[in-house]
Amino acid sequence: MSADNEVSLSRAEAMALLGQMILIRRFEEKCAELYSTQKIRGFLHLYIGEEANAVGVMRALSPNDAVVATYREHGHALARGLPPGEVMAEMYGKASGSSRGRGGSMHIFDKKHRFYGGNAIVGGGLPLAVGLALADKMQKLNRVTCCFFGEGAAAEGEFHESMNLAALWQLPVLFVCENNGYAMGTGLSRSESETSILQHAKSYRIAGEDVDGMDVVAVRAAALSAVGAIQNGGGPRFLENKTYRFRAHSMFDPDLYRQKQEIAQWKTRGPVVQFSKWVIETQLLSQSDIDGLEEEAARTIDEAVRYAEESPWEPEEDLERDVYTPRKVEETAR
Amino acid sequence: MAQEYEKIVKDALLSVAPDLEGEEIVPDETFRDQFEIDSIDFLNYVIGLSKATGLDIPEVDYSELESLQGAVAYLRRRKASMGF
Amino acid sequence: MTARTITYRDAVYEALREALRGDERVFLMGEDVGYYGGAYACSKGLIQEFGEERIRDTPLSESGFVGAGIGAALGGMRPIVEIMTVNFSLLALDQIVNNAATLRHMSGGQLSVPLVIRMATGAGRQLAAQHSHSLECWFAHVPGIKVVAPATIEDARGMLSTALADPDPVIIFEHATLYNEQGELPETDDYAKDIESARISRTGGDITLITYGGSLQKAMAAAEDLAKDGVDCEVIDLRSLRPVDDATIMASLAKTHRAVIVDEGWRSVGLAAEISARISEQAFFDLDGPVARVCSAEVPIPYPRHLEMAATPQPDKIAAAAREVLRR
Amino acid sequence: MSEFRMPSLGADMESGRLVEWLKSPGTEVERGDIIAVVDTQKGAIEIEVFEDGVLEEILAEPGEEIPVGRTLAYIRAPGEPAREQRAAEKPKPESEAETPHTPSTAKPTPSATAYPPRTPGVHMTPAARRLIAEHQVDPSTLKVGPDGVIGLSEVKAAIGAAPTPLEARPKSKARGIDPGEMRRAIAAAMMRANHEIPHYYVTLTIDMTRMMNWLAARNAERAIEDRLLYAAPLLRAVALSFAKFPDLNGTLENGAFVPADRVNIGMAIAVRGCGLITPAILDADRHDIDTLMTKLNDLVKRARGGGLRSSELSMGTATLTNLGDRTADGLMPIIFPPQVAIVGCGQISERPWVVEGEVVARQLMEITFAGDHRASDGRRGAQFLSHLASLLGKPEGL
Repeated sequence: MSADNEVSLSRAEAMALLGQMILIRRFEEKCAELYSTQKIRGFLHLYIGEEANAVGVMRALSPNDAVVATYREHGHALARGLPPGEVMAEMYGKASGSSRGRGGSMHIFDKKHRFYGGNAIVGGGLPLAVGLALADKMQKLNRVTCCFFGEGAAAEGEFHESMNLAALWQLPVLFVCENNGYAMGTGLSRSESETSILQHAKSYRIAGEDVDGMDVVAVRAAALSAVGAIQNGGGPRFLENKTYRFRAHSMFDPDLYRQKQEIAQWKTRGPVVQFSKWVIETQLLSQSDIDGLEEEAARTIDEAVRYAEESPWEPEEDLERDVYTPRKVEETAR
Repeated sequence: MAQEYEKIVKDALLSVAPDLEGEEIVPDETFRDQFEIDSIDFLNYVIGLSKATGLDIPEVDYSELESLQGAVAYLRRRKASMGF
Repeated sequence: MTARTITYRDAVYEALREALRGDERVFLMGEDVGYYGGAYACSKGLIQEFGEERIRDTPLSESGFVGAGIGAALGGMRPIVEIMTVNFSLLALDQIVNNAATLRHMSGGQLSVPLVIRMATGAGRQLAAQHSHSLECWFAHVPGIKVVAPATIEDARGMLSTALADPDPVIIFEHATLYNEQGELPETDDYAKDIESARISRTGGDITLITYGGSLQKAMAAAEDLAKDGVDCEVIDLRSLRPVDDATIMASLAKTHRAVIVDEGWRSVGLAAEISARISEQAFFDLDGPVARVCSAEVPIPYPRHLEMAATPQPDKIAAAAREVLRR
Repeated sequence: MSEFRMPSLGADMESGRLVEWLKSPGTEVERGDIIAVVDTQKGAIEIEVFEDGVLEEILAEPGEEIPVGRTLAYIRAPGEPAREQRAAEKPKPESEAETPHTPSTAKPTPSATAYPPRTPGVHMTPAARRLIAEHQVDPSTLKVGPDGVIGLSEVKAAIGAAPTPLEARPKSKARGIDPGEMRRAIAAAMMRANHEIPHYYVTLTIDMTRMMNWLAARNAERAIEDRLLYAAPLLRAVALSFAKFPDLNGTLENGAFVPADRVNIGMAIAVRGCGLITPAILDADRHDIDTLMTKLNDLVKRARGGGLRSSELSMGTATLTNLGDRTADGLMPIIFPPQVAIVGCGQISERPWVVEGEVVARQLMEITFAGDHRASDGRRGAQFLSHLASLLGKPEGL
């Protein structure tokens, strides 16, 4: 968070950025607690420490742009504007969840927000994003598709095939690689011969830049310029956001492969800590503003948990609903 | 007394061929002609008569027991000779 | 004979360790099999004992490292490739079907692919559709590979060495819910188990329950339940999904005249469909009723527990199917 | 006071071993603090507390294996009075903690084999068809099950075989066999056998005088219930003959003769009003005459009482049919498929016979051997009869 950053930020923008990051941080902490009491089951991958990426990039997207994410997508969903209650209900597996409770933590979808979901298969979302962008281009719709993925995906064939197609057909897609240094239990240096993912993208002639993924203002700025370039027909863009997850890969991971001091050291530059300090120093916001954002986040999360707790389970009779599109098109009641 | 012997003969016959319950028995016609009684049935019928009356019936007498009338007459004769 | 109580996971670990110690050409390759100790902790400690050369962590490149495993087998090694779960094997299907299964035949018998692939499979842990597949039948469809499903501690311990000794590719499916299961492993100096015959897990005379892998315990539970009202079930653990041990199945049908097949895959075009077709071809005149199939509902497996249970075979459904076949 | 429980740390984690406490009782804790370390299959994991307060009391000791959901410690909320006396805390049952209020799946599951209803009409299972063929039961006589199916249970009920434990015991008629049904079943089987099997016949008249005198002498010394009928020694002689001619004792299976390793003689027994049924006396060649007499008696009773065993009805290797006295001199018997031979005996009657050049009255019996030409030929049948005649000629040797 360089002090001489001349990017001017309105008070409202700062409130939005910090408010969303705090909401995501507290939401994820609540999820960890709910997982330990078995309210949330299956796998749970937390976004704590990486909030700046989703929040910063989403500020550059418009409502009719599309978003494709991964199994670590709670933060992206909240930053994209999905109702926290529905996201929490989905984590519980309740029928009122974003995906009717069927997807759980790794599969949050919301068509109204063009949020094309989480995906539990590493790299699985990249070809989808390329396809969404191809459709926009063919229909001459001036829209952007933003695809989030982790650096682990760079080892998958789908990453390279998608990069090539996007570049070859000059598609309006923004690739955002959230490089948190570890693909599950394997550090980047032990899985990639070329550890710069941006370098991979450049080999497919895709323009992009390295971004400090802990600095929400820097992320936001990089995203705005990339989206701008895409919108005036510049073809795909690539951001490699260096970031760090403060928690293990998932809930059932003793995290033995990372040194304790490394984690502690990154925490000092945590996105919330860093931005809070900056807005206070630049008097953009006051401590009471920040306290207010914390209270609002706490209220929102309590409300979301209550909504999830009281939501019904999907009845067994509906098990086979929506496997195929029903013959006569009737609105599938939310 | 004749009724008593007649009942003994009918009971012995029914024990071997329960399905003849209620069938009309022509007294002077052999059971084999009326009811398809085979040699095993006949042997068991004779054993029944012997048990019911306590008489030991030699094989040579079997032919007298082949009809209701004959059997009753035989029993009466054997019992008479025993001073009944 | 002494026996030890160990978990299915321990059995897999011991088999891996024995294979690695027994043959220098054997090495283990897969995502997080090394320092992480394996997604299901089956290879914990191996990298400390055998080093990074023979316990190889791979990037997330299933097609890449499975293909590399095939290549290494061609090159004289005896690789054990771990695909974390069958869900990720879809990315390596081309290598398995078009290379591993095909090279020997297509090369006119010159090339041999002595490769073992291990994968976790099945639902039951609320991991939702993309992480809960049971696709054994896709691989059992392909000539050129063998497919086995160790359902017991003894098989988890004994099948690997036989598979490694096989000159052709063998795929071992380990149901994800079995790793924590505990059981008796009798002490012996040769744990090797054959990988082509079925096993009668429970003898009985009234109806035959045919199943494999993660569904065996459910079928046994259904058999106990049915025993309460006088139905004497025979339970067959297929153990091998390719080739299928027809003889054991048909011999049982000759005795019981009735069959229920339990298969966690989907009903349509599934493994149960194959077994049912074989029964109607070979034991038709023994049948006293249609062969029943208890499979997963034809839906992507949902996340909530009660829907996952509703969607997958359970003992009560198996017992209900058996009662229907028995016309009771 | 809130309970701090063993957290679930993974989809398939059922319990964890407490390694160490990182906070001691009485110390302050804050949301997010690491309070203890737990060992799992994957290694040691630090567990955090989710509310502020004071660690009041620790319930679990390091080294203990603790199921997920069990209480590990108590945390007193800030400002809450310390509890002097604490009611004995019953650990919460795991199951309740494990799956909070998921709806019970008690709803009846749809039928596991829900198929569209079968085409209307009566359906017979393949196994039922085979049993019917084996026991020459006329299908049209069989009762249909409540579900419109004729299965093994229906056929077994009809042939009186011991029902498998499964089927409810069929409502037994006076004698368990419906005469009309049997009549039609026998007719169908005979028709098929006669049509399919190329029979050949050989006959021989046998002097039974020595046998009858031998029997009379035996019976004279015996109590009435132990007396023998000639059917018993006749059966023994026939059984011994089939033992001597294994190529006539067995079955024809898809065109090939399969010799039987036992001699099970099917006895043709008349069931009044219904006709003939041929249950077998198993290993007839191994029993003496007295045993055979008892077995014969028992078989006749059970045949008429509907209590025959399916093995008796399906394991015959050859058949003996004996008209008995005061019937007819001879008969041309029909083989019971899948067997390949049958011996038919006429009545024993007094007729002129030449003995050492003189014509004398002798008790004669005409025996006809019928064979399946696919398995043997007339010459073999004739050799069988002459051997049988020699056995019957020396009753004391049986």
